[in-house]
Parts: sequence; C-alpha cells; structure tokens
Amino acid sequence: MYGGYQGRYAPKTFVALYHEPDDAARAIDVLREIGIEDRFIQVQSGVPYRAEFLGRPERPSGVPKYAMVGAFVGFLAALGLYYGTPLLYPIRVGGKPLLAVPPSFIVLFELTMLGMLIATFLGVFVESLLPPVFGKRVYHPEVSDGAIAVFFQVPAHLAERVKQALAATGPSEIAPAEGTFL
Amino acid sequence: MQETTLPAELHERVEELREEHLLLDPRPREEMNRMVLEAMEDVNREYIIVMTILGLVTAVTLFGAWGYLMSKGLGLAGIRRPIYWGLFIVSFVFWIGISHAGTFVSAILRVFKAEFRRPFTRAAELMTTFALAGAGLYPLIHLGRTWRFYWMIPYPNQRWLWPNFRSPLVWDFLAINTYLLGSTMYLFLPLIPDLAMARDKSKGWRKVLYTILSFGWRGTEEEWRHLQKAIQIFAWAIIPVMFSVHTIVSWDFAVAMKLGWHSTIFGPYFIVGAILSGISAVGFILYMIRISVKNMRYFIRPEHFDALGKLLLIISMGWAYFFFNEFLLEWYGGEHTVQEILRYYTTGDMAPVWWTMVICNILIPWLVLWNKNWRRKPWVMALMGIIVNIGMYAERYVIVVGALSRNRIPFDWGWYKPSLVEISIALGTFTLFFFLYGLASRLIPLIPVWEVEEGHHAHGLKRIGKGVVKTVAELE
Amino acid sequence: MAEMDPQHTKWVMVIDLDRCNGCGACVTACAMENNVAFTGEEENAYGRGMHWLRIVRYWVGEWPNVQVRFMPMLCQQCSNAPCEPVCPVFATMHSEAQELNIQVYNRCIGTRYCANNCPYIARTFNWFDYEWPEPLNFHLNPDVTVRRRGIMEKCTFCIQRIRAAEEEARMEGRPVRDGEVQPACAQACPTEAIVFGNWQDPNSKVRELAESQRGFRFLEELGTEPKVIYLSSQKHEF
Amino acid sequence: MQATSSQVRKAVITVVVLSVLGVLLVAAVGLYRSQQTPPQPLPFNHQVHVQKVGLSCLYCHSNANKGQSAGMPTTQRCIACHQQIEPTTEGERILRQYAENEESIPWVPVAIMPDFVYFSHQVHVNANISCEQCHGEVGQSTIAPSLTKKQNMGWCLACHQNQPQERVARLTSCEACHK
Repeated sequence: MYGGYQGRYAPKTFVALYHEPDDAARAIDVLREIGIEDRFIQVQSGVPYRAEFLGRPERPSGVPKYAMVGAFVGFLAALGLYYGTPLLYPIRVGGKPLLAVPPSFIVLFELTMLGMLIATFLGVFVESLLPPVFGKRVYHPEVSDGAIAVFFQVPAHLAERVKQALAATGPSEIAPAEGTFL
Repeated sequence: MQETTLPAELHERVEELREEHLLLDPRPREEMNRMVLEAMEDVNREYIIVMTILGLVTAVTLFGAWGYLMSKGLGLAGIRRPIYWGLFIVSFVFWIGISHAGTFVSAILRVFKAEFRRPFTRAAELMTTFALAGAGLYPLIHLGRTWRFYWMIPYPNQRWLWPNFRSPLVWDFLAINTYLLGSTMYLFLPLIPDLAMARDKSKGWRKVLYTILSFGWRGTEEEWRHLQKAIQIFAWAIIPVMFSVHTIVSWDFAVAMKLGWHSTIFGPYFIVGAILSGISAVGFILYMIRISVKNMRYFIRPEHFDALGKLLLIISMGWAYFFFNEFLLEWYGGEHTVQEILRYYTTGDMAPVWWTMVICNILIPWLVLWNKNWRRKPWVMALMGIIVNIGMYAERYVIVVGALSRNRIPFDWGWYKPSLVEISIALGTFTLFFFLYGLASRLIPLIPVWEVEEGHHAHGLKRIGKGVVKTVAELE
Repeated sequence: MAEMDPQHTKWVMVIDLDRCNGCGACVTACAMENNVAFTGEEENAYGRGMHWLRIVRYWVGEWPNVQVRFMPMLCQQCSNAPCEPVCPVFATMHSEAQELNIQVYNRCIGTRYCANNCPYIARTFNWFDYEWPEPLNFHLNPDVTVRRRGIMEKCTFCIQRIRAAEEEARMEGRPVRDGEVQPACAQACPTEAIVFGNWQDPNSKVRELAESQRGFRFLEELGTEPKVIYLSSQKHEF
Repeated sequence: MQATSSQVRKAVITVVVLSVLGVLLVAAVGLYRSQQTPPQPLPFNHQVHVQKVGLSCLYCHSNANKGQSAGMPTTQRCIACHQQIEPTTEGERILRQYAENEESIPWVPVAIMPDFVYFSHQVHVNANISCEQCHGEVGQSTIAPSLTKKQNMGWCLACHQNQPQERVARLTSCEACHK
C-alpha cells in the first residue's frame, strides 16, 4: 500500500474506536470524503454487521465455492470407493451383483456431505487467511467487547487532518495502529 | 430497544417483557463477556471434587470394564444365542439419539430463524459432540475383536481387501464419522469469535490456549462474511446428515431379515425418537447449567424451558403416531412370529420395559407439558428430560433385545439378562458424558455471546395503540 | 460318469428326517472334526453352546397323542444368504466356484450382525478363549483353525474334507467321485440319514434323494435358497 | 501480546518436531528389527549346497511335492553325505555332534505360516511353480536366510489373480487359502 513512498508520504495506520454502528458508518463516510479508498479502510467488530449497515462495498464470500468443490471431491471419492474397490478385488456376497446401485446412494451421500463440510470449514480459514502466518496484523482488543474499530491508512502528512475530521463523529479513541490489514 | 418512544404508562409492561425475554433485556457486551468468562474461570472446590469423582468413576466403570471385557471376551456381557446384541447396541442407539438435539436445536432452529435458540445453541451442540463421542465408543466396545476395528476403514492395504460397502455397519461408520466431524466443525465455527474474546480477556495458560484455538480471529468484515456464510452452509447441510445418521442406525435393524426389525417405518420413527430424547436431554442439561454454572440465570430463562416444552410435546405426539402406526400394522399383518413378538412385548417378559416406554414417552409428557406453568419450571423440564430418556432407553431395549428374543424357531427362543460388566459400561458412558461436559464448561464459553448480542440488536419493542409488542429485525 | 466341470461344484446335503432318531452322534462328530469348543454345562444352559449342528426338538399333537420330532439344524449354506451382505469386512462371503458360504475366521471382527440376520440361528460365537486341557488337545484337527475369542463361526460343510478330496482328485487328474467327500456328521450318522454330494453330478445320490416327493427346504419362503434339503413324509411346521 | 504469540509459535513447532522425530525413530527401529535373521543352531550355507554341490531343493526339502509342508532335512539325511566329508567348518562340527547324540537339528523357521492359512507345497510344486518364485534366490545366500520376499496376502493374490480366466474365481475365493 502506497508502496515506495518515503518520508511525509509514507503511509500511517490509525484506528478509530466506536460503540454505535451509526457513528462508525458516518466515520467511514468522512474518510471516503477525504479521499481514502475503501481498500485502505478496515472495520473490525464483535458482532457481524452487514456491509450495507456501514456503507461498505458488498463482496460475495468465496466459501460456497469451496463447499461445491469439496462436495465434488467427496462425490468422486465415494464413486471410487464404492464402484472402484470391488473391481480391484471382487468378493461376492449373498448372490448379489458386484456393483449394486441402490446402496451406493448412501455412500455417495455421506462422502459428498463430508467433503462439502470439510471444505467449507477449511474455506473459512483459507479465505480469511487464518491463522496469521504473515506477521502482525492490526487489531484492537476492545473489539471483543462489542466496539467497532475502524482502521485506516493515510499518508503521514494527511494524518492530522483526518484525525480532526473524525473527531466530529464521536470516536472513543483515535490512536496509531501497528500491523498490516490483510 | 427504542424505549424513548414508549410512553411512561407502558413502563410496567415493558419491565415485565424485559424480565421474560433475554433478547429484550440487553446488557453491555463487556458485562456479558465478563459473566461468561467468570463462569468459565469459576473452578471452585465443589467443581474439582465432582469432576474428580466423575473422572475416576468413568475410568473404572467404562474404561476399566472395557479393558476387562476385551481381555476375557464378550462372554462377560450377558448376551447369548439368539440375543447377539444387547445393552451395548441399546446404548449406542440411545446416545446417537441424544446427539440429535444439538443439530436440531442449533441448525434447524437457525434455518427457521427461531430466535429463542440463541443463548443455548452451544450448550446443545456440545451435547451432540460428547454424546457422539460416547456413542462412537459402542461400535468398538461391542466388537468381538475390538483391536481389529480398523478393518472397517477403507484404506489400501497389503491384504487387498476393502470394507463391504453393502453392509449397514459400514454405512454407520461413514455416517457417524461424517456427523461427528460435521457437528464438531459446526460447534467450532461459531465458537471462534468467542474464543477470540476469551483470548483478549484472559491470562496465563488460558491465554496461550485461546490464542491457538482462535486462529488469530479479529472480527474483520471479511472474516465475518466468510464465517457467516460457512455457518449458513453448515446449518443447511448438517440437517440431512443428521437425518441420514439415525436413518442408517435404524437400517441396521430394518434391512435385516429379522421379524420385528424389518419395518419400513423405522427410519422416520427412529429420527423422531432421537429428537424426542435429544430435546428432552437439552432441557435437563440447561437446568444443570442454570443451577451449577455461575451467571447462567441471566442467559437461560423460563422462556427457554417453555419453548423446549412445546417442542417436546409436539415431538412426543409425533413419536406416538409413529409408534402406533408401527404396532398396528405389524399386528394386523398377523404373521405367527410377529404375533408372538408383540405378545412378548405387551404381556410377556418384556412387558415392564414396554409399558415403561409407553408411560414415559406418551402418558407423562402429555399430562404435564400442556400446562404452561409447568413447562416454565426448569426443574419440571429437567425431570421430563430424565423421564423421557428413561422411556427412550426402554424403547431401544424393547426393539433390540425384545425382537431378538423371539424368532422363527421356537426351540431357539431366549431371554437376556444384562451382566454387571455391561451395566457398568453403560453407566460409564453417562459419567463420561458429564465429565466431558463439565470439562468443556470451564474451557470454552458456554454461551455464544456474539450471537446473543446480535439478538439484542435484532429485538425491540414497539407500541401499537395502548399496548406494546416485541419486534424482530432480520439481521442475517 | 457324465462330464463335470471341476471348476464348478455345488455341494448339497440331504437330511432324511424320517430316519433321524435324534441320537446326537452328528453333533459330537461335528465338534470333534471342527475343533468346536466345549463351553461347559453352565454356559451351555445359558445359551452359549457352540454347536455348529444342533438337534431341534419339538412336539406335535395334543396330549396324550404327542409325538416328538427331531430336525438337525445347521448352516443351510444359502445361495442367497442373509448373513453375507451385512458383514462390514467380508468375513462371511460366497464362494462362487463351490457355492458355499464361507466364514473367514481371521477376518472376523465380531459384530455378530450375521448371527442376528440368520433365520436359522445357525451361527455361534466365541464368547471366550476356550481351552482344551490335556489330553483333549490331542484331538484337535490341524486342518481347522482353533478359533479365539470374539469370532463368529458356523458349519462349513467340512470344507477341509472337500478341499482334501478335490486336491487328491486333481493330483490324479479326475473329478471328485460321488460319496468321496463326507462331512463328519454324515460319516457318524448311524441311520445314514445325512447324505452329502455334488448337485452338478447328475448321477449322485443326493440328486436322486433330493428329487423325491418328500423333499423340502426349511423356511424356503424367505428366498434364502438353502442347500440343505430335508426329507420327511410328515408335515413339519412350527 | 507479541511475547505470547511467539511463545505459542515456539510451543507448536516444538510439539510438531518432537512428534515427527518420534514417529521416525519408531519406524527406523521397526525397519531395522524386521531385517534381522534369527539365530540358527548352526551356520548353514545354502550357496555351497546348491551352487557348488548342485543339489536340487527337493533333495533336502523332500516333502515339497508330496504334502502341505516342504519339510526340513533330518539329521540322518545331512549326515549321510557329511560323514564322508572331513569336518572343516564350525557348522559341520556342530552337525556331527547332533548326529552323535541322535538329535534332530532345532532349526528356527523363517517363513512362519499363520494357523489360519491353508497352504500346500504339493499343489504349487505340481503346478510347476519354481521354488525361487516364492522363496527368492535362497540358493545364493551364504547364511541361513531371512525372508527374501515379503509374503503377505496381497502377494499371494497377485499371482492367484494372474491365472487362466476359468480358475480365477476358485483361486481368489477366501476358502482357497483360509481355513
């Protein structure tokens, strides 16, 4: 972000802490008016807020894609197990055909669901880049007390102006923050 | 929440509503966090004594007896020809049934946006996980050669052998594993934000533990978006998995050639039975949490017992319908052996158990649960939990043991008496369950605080004419 | 002798109930041949007897005109066996070539599902590790595994004898002769009520007996297609 | 916060590294022990007998084409030749002692058949399967051999499946080998 800029243009990260979604939404408007793009703003909250509540850009989650891929992989695994293994080593039971379709539905269903659930679960971590392996990220512990933390990055020379503008929106705290957004 | 717009004369009514409904009685998040953390860190002497006793009893009655059983052979159990399955399978079906509560309360009520679920979804999901942990032991315990259980797992091996995917036991294996993994992940996902909260608020070893478990959760918009999407997918997907699990357990019996087992209605009958025992167990657990865990009277209120009571009554009716249907059709079928089985149930040696089932599952719930005042009493619901579960245990006993006692060759009819080892193991699973639950109650937040706070945001009061009503906003 | 396919045999047993007098010699012979464990008086009374073959006894008629009937009951070697599909590990399976029900002891993990699903209650389970105190251990048959605890077992039609006869016939380059294979029970039966042979051999004695008017298969209506054929001139019904 | 997270990382890494090392150690010990030959009563040299003297396997293991078990040579069979040879090696001297005491040599079996497996040497030898196909090049070993081929169920099946089509069903059925 602002890569390569030095000195007074070097980016600085700040956090403004709010307790009401209304105030946070207004703060984000203020930041945008100043000219800070949405990608240099990050909101952290203790309860989920829909993007529209805070006036943030709506982006679809990638998790359903993981679910679908997982289901597909599970389905293929089930196909392989149910229809493949009897061909590898055929064992007849009860005068029944080697490959019977009806019981396969059960195996197909269970493994499809298993694949889907595991992929969905992993999808959350991959999509949100958890756990943090790429170093320290911005965070404010008061978020877990229900506060809404608005993080933003500005060039150092604009920092004071932004802070003053935000003071009107009633933050309980404006402080420099350390770490990346990611 | 818009109390300023409410006139003063409605004050009393508003207070009343607040006291009744958790979601209308908001407290600051900090305070709720503190309450939940206090409950977790409340490791007092009584707790340690109870847990020590539970742990020791489990070690002896469950694992000790199991080891003894393995070293000597299954003959230590009371099973005999022709009753090859006994208390172990009864307990297995029972615990699988209990495990349905978590998914039912959490996923189905989430899908249908039943708001009263919010404070106790986690308590119910924990029940699922630990009941499955107990249930999952039984297919291992009841094996003649437990140490060869892994032959049921499909993996490439030097024998060139795979499991028999036609066998209902392999379906069981797949379904239970899917359900166990699925419900554990489903328990864990909504837990992450609460673990992050615990990470921020605790010290020492707890801080290390929660730092690892919360995976660096911060609550950014991205994280919430992915988490909520995943929870949504889970809630929808785990319902059919849950239905499949108990259906497949019922198929262990229904696909067999055994008279008294071979019934087309067993799938839904078992599912309803499972939810019946599961829901009533939730009532019992919530009562236990309410009386034994600090600060829980705020989160778990009579309204929740009331809601559970209504559910329980409906499900008890559903169970009675299936039970009647099954019995009547078998009876009208008129086959000799089936007639004998039904006679054995109702007036034969199995009669005390059979009538216990009828009284505990139909008579008592119907007599008690129609009354709102009784439903609202936590101890009444706890008692119902015990009674219905006794009834459901009896139901599984009748089905497993009763049907096996009678077959097509009268020369080979038999009777069954559970042995001490079997009873000890069956009781040991109960202590294991309570031990694990007790352990978890001090390790993870029992109340999903963020979900409760979200509920606070969603709920409000609105004046209509001279009255005041609850409103719900859709946040999700 | 007609042409027989040595790769495909169908072993059947005929039990003539009119000849059976319930003496129990077959039960004893079976236990000796197949290393079937003795469980002792008490255990046996509790329903833990290990007999692969047992004499089912029942009464017909009202007092005082009561008749006692006997029916040797053993694994019926069903062609469409209910025990087989329910085993999770293929411990019980179907031999295509010999049309036998096979129990592989060392594969069995002891779910006992097969026993529950057997309408003939023909299977027995090793509840404990049973011992053969000296000198009883000298009677153990080396051609049959000594089963340990937790394993399901059942009548095999004395497969070790079938195998030995087949190998001998193969070394001599001829098909197995009728009457060459005799399971222990057939061998011990004093009234020759039990006859064993290959159904594929059109001239075999079993073929001749099985086609008699008296023949029936037990619980045939279940569709299990048993390979034990009972002969009786009276009505057998429970 | 910073200190804790680095502690956590350290703890996790330590646990992972230790468990990987543990698994590797167990595997190495197991691998080493599985390759050891058991001690035999006398150092028998297959190579001398097979390659130098030119004996066939059936000369000593004479039951291989007559019965289930191939059999070990009796002390008499050994001494029949060896009494005409001046004992030069340690093994020959021990052999004489056994012969003088009229004792059989307590060989330690290397290939142990589980008691639930039915295997007949006769059938296999008469089907023209050479000894080496299953036992490997025993004739070249200078010590009492370890198992040169891994003999397990999949290994048996590999051969049984690779037979004329009409015999595969019979040869791969469980009861063909399990009793």
